[in-house]
Amino acid sequence: ASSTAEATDQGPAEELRLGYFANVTHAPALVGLQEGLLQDALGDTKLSTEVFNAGPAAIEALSAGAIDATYIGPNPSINTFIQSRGESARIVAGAATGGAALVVRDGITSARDLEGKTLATPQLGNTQDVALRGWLKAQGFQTDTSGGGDVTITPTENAQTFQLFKDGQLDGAWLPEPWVSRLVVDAGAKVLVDEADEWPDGEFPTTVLLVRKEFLDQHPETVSKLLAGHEASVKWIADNAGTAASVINAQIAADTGKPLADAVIARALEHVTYSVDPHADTFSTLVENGVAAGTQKEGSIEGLFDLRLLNAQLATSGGTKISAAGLGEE
Amino acid sequence: MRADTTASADDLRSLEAGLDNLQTTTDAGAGRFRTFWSSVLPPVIFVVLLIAAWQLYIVIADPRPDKAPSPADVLGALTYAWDTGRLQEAVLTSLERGILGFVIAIIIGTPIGLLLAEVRPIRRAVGPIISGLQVLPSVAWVPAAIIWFGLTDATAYFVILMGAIPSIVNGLISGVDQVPPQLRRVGTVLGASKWQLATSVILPAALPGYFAGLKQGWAFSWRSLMAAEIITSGGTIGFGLGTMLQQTRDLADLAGVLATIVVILGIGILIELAFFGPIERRMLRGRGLLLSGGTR
Amino acid sequence: MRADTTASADDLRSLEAGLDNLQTTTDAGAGRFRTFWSSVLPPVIFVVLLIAAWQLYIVIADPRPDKAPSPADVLGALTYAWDTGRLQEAVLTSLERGILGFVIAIIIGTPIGLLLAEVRPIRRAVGPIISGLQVLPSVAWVPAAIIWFGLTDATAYFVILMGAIPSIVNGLISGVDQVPPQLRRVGTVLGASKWQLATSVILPAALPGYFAGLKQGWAFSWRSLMAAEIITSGGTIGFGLGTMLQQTRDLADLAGVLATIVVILGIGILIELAFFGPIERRMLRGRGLLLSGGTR
Amino acid sequence: MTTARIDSPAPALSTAPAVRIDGVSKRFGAGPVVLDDISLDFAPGEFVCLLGASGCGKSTLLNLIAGLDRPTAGRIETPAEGSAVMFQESALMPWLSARKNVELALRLRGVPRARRRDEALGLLDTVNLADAADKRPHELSGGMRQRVALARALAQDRPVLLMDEPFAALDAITRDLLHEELERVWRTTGRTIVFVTHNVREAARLGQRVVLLGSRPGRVVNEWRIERTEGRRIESPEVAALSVEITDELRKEIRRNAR
Amino acid sequence: MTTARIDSPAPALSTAPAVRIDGVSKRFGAGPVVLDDISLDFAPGEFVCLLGASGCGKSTLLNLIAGLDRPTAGRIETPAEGSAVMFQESALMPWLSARKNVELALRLRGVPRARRRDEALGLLDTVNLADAADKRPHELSGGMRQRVALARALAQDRPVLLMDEPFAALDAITRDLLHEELERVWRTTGRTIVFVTHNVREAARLGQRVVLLGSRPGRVVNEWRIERTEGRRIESPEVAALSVEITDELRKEIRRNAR
Ligand SMILES: Nc1ncnc2c1ncn2[C@@H]1O[C@H](COP(=O)(O)OP(=O)(O)OP(=O)(O)O)[C@@H](O)[C@H]1O
Ligand SMILES: Nc1ncnc2c1ncn2[C@@H]1O[C@H](COP(=O)(O)OP(=O)(O)OP(=O)(O)O)[C@@H](O)[C@H]1O
Ligand SMILES: [Mg+2]
Ligand SMILES: [Mg+2]
Repeated sequence: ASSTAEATDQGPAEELRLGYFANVTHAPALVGLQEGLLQDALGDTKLSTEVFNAGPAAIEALSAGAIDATYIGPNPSINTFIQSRGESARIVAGAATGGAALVVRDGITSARDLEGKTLATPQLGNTQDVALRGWLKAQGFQTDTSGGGDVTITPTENAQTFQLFKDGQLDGAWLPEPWVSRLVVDAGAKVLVDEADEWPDGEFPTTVLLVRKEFLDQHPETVSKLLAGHEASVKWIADNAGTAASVINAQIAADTGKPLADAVIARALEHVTYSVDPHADTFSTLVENGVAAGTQKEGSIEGLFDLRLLNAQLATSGGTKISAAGLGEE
Repeated sequence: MRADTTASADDLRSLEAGLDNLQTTTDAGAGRFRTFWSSVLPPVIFVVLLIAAWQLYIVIADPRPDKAPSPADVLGALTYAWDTGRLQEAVLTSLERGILGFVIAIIIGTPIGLLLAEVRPIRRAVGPIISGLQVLPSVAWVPAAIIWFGLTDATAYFVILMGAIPSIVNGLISGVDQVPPQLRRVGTVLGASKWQLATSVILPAALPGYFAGLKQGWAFSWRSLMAAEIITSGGTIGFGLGTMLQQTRDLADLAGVLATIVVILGIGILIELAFFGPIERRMLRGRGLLLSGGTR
Repeated sequence: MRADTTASADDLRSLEAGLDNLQTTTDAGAGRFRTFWSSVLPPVIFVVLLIAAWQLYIVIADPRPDKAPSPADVLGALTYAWDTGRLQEAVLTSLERGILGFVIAIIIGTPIGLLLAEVRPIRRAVGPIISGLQVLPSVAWVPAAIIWFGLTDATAYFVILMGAIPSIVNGLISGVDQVPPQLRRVGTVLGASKWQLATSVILPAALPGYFAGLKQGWAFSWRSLMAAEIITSGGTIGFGLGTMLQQTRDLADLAGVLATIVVILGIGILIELAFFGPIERRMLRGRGLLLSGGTR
Repeated sequence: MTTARIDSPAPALSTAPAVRIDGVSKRFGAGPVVLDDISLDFAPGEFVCLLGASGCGKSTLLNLIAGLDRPTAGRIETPAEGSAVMFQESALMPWLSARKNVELALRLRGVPRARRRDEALGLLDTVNLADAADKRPHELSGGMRQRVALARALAQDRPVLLMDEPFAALDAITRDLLHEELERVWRTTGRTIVFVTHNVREAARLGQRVVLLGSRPGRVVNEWRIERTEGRRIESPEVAALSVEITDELRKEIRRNAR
Repeated sequence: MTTARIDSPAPALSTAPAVRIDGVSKRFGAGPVVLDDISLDFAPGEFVCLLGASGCGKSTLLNLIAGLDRPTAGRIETPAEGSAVMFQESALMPWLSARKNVELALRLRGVPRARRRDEALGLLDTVNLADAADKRPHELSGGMRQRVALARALAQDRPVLLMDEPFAALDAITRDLLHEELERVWRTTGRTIVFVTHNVREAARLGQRVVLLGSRPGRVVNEWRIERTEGRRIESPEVAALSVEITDELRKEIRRNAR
């Protein structure tokens, strides 16, 4: 584990390759690109981007060295950190919190009604998948990762889930935005559980900014600039609540060829909060939930966070220092 | 000189017996056990060496475990999957699907093959299409099948059928084609009716080709199934080996991925060795088509 | 009666000439054109009938167009993909990858095959492993390859190589095995050195088997590539036919899916017909291994 | 011996011929004429050898007699029961033992199941193969296989036995033995045998009558009758003398095709 | 004719033998003894036929002489240049034309490229195949293929020619012709020829000397020398007489193996 000796600072990188999803929960990336905030902050470093549909693909790209940083959910971040024994990546900032919910079809009004039903999640072991498994367990249901148990959980790609739900082949799904809103607005689904209700203060991480460890070691200056752009984006969203929806939608349309319906994006934005705080204190719970759900190997996430650059950034801009909750550098 | 010109019947008998003895050598299949060892041992040693080299690399280079897990990690992933029961479930589900799909493919493919082999005009028209379908990767059917059948088992079965049926049909056709015309003529000369000709001569004679087609059909079934399971994970589709592969990938669990690959490979080899191998060897040996010994 | 007992040399010459004439029949390959038509026309008619039946079904049953598009819809999807340039791009990308991967597989597989064919101990140890790898669906490598190489072209190439190399190696081995031992002995008797024996006798004699291996290797390359492209769509991986298939599926565009399947099938048949077919036929005909006529 | 030998040089016209070939011609599709106006009568119990160079149409003529093909012109009359045929390759079913191969012929002839086994063993014994009854064809030598094929042909119990170069693929020692075997069978069963070969000595050794066919098109060129057929061996001087005569004629025919 | 014929019944002991086989035995692995203490001398220019039943070890002995295998015991002396070999199957390279097949032998002998073509055509002409020089093996009849194989063997230009049943797979007419062809070649080139066969008449027709091998184990059983070898044909009475004698001896050998 020590063979990859501490790489030294090599100054600013020529290029930063950034990954993100064309999703409302990744709005800081979308806005940063659409408004040019990220490139402005990076200066001479060229920004190139890559759009992913799911966490694993982004992690694989990061591991293979095809990208340097990516917006991603907390669980895939935990996963790669544990699998690589801390050698793959670091979380350098938070991006979004909230914006996930269990939506179900008409007629299901309580947890009791879920017995024998089939629910979807975006991906085995992703943030929502773990949340659903944890929640079901708390409700006294048995589940397992191979589709057995009292409630069947079937990890299914979001677009497919939408289709299957409309066709009546699924009874519900624990999804991130904007899919919650799409199911609610376009498919008549009802929110049974808002994930925010499951966490103290209603705050839980949905998206974080993850950087390849090697890149972080070699080009801290570039990562710093990226963080500046990221912070600017988050700030921009807070400051432009009126136009944020259309800017986000413009980038989504550019990446996927299809904008979201106005009602969908409006509803989605109501449920997501954007912040640079990764809520490090919740990560131990996330790991416990993952291990309990059987989607996570046991392992230490000590060192997952490297918030030094972010805190330095915040110090200059007058923000409050963010804690790594003992899981890394501050 | 003229004395023994007309060999008496007895004389002829003893001469023929002598010649028969000289011309047939009954080499006993001794050393079967030795052949077994000499054919099984070297690859086993090779695999062990390979694993040792792998372990050595891990110890010396100490690479990131999520990019290059050690043999022990893979074994651990395997036992973990076994302990949680996921492995057993995946193997059973996949085998059940594979075998059921294969059986359906046989039931559908055999009559089609017979029809094509025996009715010229149909064969001319349909034969090239079937051969063409063999060229099409059956994985290409997966997206269409998902649209038609959703993420259900029907998709898996459809893809298996599209993969296996052309092989079985073509195997039967080439089996019938390879029936020596001499045998057909003997059948006719012996006074066989059309039906007797088919059941007593052509079908048994076509068996080796048919069986080769079945074997290939199974390989295609298994391949197609894995592809279908990987691509269609989700929905109401059951949990098979392909799904397991996809899930371990999603968890960035390379040890689990490699463990699953080992299981898929193992099942492939096992079915080949334990099912098709003995049947084929018996059939070929019964017809003298198998050279004794040999490396295969 | 004793007069011509000692046939003069001239006498012998004319006798032999007569016998040679009687025993060699030079049946001209006339009617090639006719064979072409009688082998191409029936399947074409069959396909046309199939399309007509499909269209008729659409007209009569009027099913949901997203579940059963009409032939015209599929044609429309095809021309649309052509007009937007996506079709050309996908075909070119996939073909480039397939061919490049196949060439790399040949370059890697050929020396391995030669080594295994000629060096007994290595063959004993490694041969069964290579055969075993042939049983493993190469699609099973996709998840591992993605973890190693991410969603890049390297993944596609890796999967192609894992699919094609075992076929090529096994083809070469079985080609060398099928070299009649008589030919080797003739080579030795003629005084060939080890090198001359290999280049002048064994390699040319093993060519048909090797070529069959190449053909199968190509089929595996193409299959594996399609599987890899479907599964790994996204990332920096180029836009190939598999990606196109996956994208049309994501758009629930069944007409587009079917159009892409038709293109994949068409390319498979084309390469078989236009590349492997003629080379193989020429090689086999040159060795008298091809029965003139016949349906294949 | 219950033979029905005809020692007179001309066939006894009082009995109807077993096979009558009357002005038979044959061409395949648009190809050249293979057989041209052939007329031959084979008397019951006669042993006829058809001799000719490669491709002269011997097999074609035999197939016509066997009813496996139809002549382009002319008529062929054969016994109603049809004829048994033996080919150059034994054409045994490779998945059946020697006995089962013979039993197949019995079954297709309609012999009831209960009697088949014994009858098959009896027939295999006539060709000295009772010991090898349970062996598969690939476990038998070439000569043994042809003897099984002979037993199978006898199992058909037809008055005419057609043989298309049955011994051509055998080694010389085995062939000589099978000549003696075949002669014995012929004498004990009294079958009409039509035997195709391009071995002049074989024809002179076996036949009561040797018919030489010319090539391109196949026509009857000449015919020889042997009066004393008992006690012949392939080295016998009378066989040698006849061979020289036939060989000369045959070589003339071959030379005709030199250009 | 520049022949080196030896008409005396015993080989001229004044000249050293072309091939000397001295107490040779052979067994394969742990199998039974195939050849048992065989001693034979072949004089230069001699035409020797090795005769024996199937599996008696004829091919094994020939392979030993050719140097393709080594004896278990005993010594074999052959000319330093080695020997040319012809097999039952012509074993022509199927991808090369008749001429190229012969040229391959010339190339491997070291003949410079410029001379190969003419020399190959000349050799093909000796076997009357100049017209078929550009045909591939599969376009040739069996007899033509064996003649190409003969031309190829001659191209090796070795003093000894070993032939393992070269004509066994041919039809009788072709075989008779090739006997005459081979005799002509022998007389014009003066090679030492060792010819393996199980056809008694073939041996009696071709050989100056016929060596009969017994079976299990292979031993020299008897030997015949023919004094007048010119003008023989396979129907000649002297060939027939010798055949009868050899056949009787051979049959005795075979009967010995009846149980
Ligand atoms: N089914 C067929 N279609 C076309 N031509 C044929 C067919 N069968 C035979 N011939 C031709 O008819 C001629 C005679 O063939 P046949 O087999 O009867 O000769 P054969 O005398 O038996 O020769 P061999 O001694 O080589 O067996 C040959 O020129 C052959 O090419
Ligand atoms: N490579 C080998 N390994 C083991 N046994 C062998 C080998 N080659 C030949 N034999 C055995 O040696 C004996 C003699 O074989 P060989 O081929 O020399 O006989 P042959 O006289 O040439 O027979 P044929 O006339 O059938 O060609 C046979 O019993 C055969 O089984
Ligand atoms: Mg014939
Ligand atoms: Mg031999």
